[in-house]
Amino acid sequence: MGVRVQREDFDIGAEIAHVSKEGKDVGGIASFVGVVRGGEGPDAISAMTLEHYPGMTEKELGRIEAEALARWPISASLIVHRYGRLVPGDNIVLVVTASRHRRAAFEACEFLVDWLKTKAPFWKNEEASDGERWVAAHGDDDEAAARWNK
Amino acid sequence: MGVRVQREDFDIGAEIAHVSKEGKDVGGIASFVGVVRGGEGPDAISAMTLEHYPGMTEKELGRIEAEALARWPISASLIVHRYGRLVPGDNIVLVVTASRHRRAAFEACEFLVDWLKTKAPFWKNEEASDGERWVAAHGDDDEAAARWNK
Amino acid sequence: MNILYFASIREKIGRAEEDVSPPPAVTDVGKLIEWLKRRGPDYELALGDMRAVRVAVNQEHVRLDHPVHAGDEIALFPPVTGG
Amino acid sequence: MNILYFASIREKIGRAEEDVSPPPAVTDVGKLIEWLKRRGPDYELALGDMRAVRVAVNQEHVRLDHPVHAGDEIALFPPVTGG
Repeated sequence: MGVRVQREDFDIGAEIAHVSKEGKDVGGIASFVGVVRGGEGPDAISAMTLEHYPGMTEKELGRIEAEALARWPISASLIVHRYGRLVPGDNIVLVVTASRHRRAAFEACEFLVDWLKTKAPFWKNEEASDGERWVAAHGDDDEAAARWNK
Repeated sequence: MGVRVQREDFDIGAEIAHVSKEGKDVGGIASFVGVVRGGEGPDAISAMTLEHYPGMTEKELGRIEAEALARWPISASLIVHRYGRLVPGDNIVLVVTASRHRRAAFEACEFLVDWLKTKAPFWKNEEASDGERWVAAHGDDDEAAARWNK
Repeated sequence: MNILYFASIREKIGRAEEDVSPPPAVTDVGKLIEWLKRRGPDYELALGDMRAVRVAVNQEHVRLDHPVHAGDEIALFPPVTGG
Repeated sequence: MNILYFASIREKIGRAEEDVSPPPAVTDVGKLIEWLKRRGPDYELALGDMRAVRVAVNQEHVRLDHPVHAGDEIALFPPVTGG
């Protein structure tokens, strides 16, 4: 179990191995890495900066993780979220869930990722050829997170 | 895109990084690692040996991967499956799917893992305190794979 | 009380943090924001559209009727956009 | 034709692979298995319960009525148990 918010990149293999060893009776480890999309054309961004609220972010991520552990039989989990300036291809977030059963690992992982994308206290500033702008909260992601309330 | 069947362990972090770089316009990478469960009590196994049909296994895994790529917008993927004798805690299988959208990455990854657990031509021989035995095909996993035919 | 500003609100107000001592009539979050908006056009610009302002008191999300006290850590920020 | 045995079937027959030359009357998978079963009690034991035997011809899963020819690679194995 663990939550980290950091400027530095993370070592995906080392983090997954650690979660796998930490859990008891683990049969499968699901994980997700979110990366900065580059893309082409006028919408392409050259960089993004994630701002956060130190202290509150960790609390909220800890709550999300506790909720996942209450809903699925997860034996170990980890959330690592970066902040600061990131360029296309950079890792943003890592979520790892280990369980006896693969279904629980997948569902808890997807639940956490959906939640992080909508509820985690981060603000995104994107840099593109026409300048920089703060990204507005949008509806698609809220819909994805709402799935879990049904 | 790729399929490997090998005796050696795999480097999860390196494989995920490779898939992430290979894909175009990747926003998220889902992955799953299946490991040998240890457990305790009379059902606990001390080791398992996976036998396979060299040549046919690779073909079937390639077909599974092609099916996933046809069903979801996946920009890069990888399946690595081990064979031979494995002990509790050892990695068995790695599935990695990269996509522009996290939902596609998760669904394709889970689809592949369900399929691998039921349809891939592997036979499992388990060693326990009372000797060794060939595992019989069972119904739970077939049910999980059947979800995708609905 | 200590006020923290984040993201576009921080940029518009021109600072990340400040210590303020509002009068005793400022008893809840809504009244605090009204009081802040009277401090100048930057505040008015940053906090004018309340649909785009979220508030945390002592690192918990709260509504406008949540009480505020001396010593509280109060954060004002736009809706989060996730990671 | 080359016959491959896997897992419990391999163990019961006592070999992983063999080259066989069945008579011309052996035209499909079902007839090949019947012919193999007459080769000895190990074969009878391994292939007696056809519900537990799966067949691939040239690395494709097939049914019992699939034709077999000289030069084919024929694999007999129990239902797969996955990874």
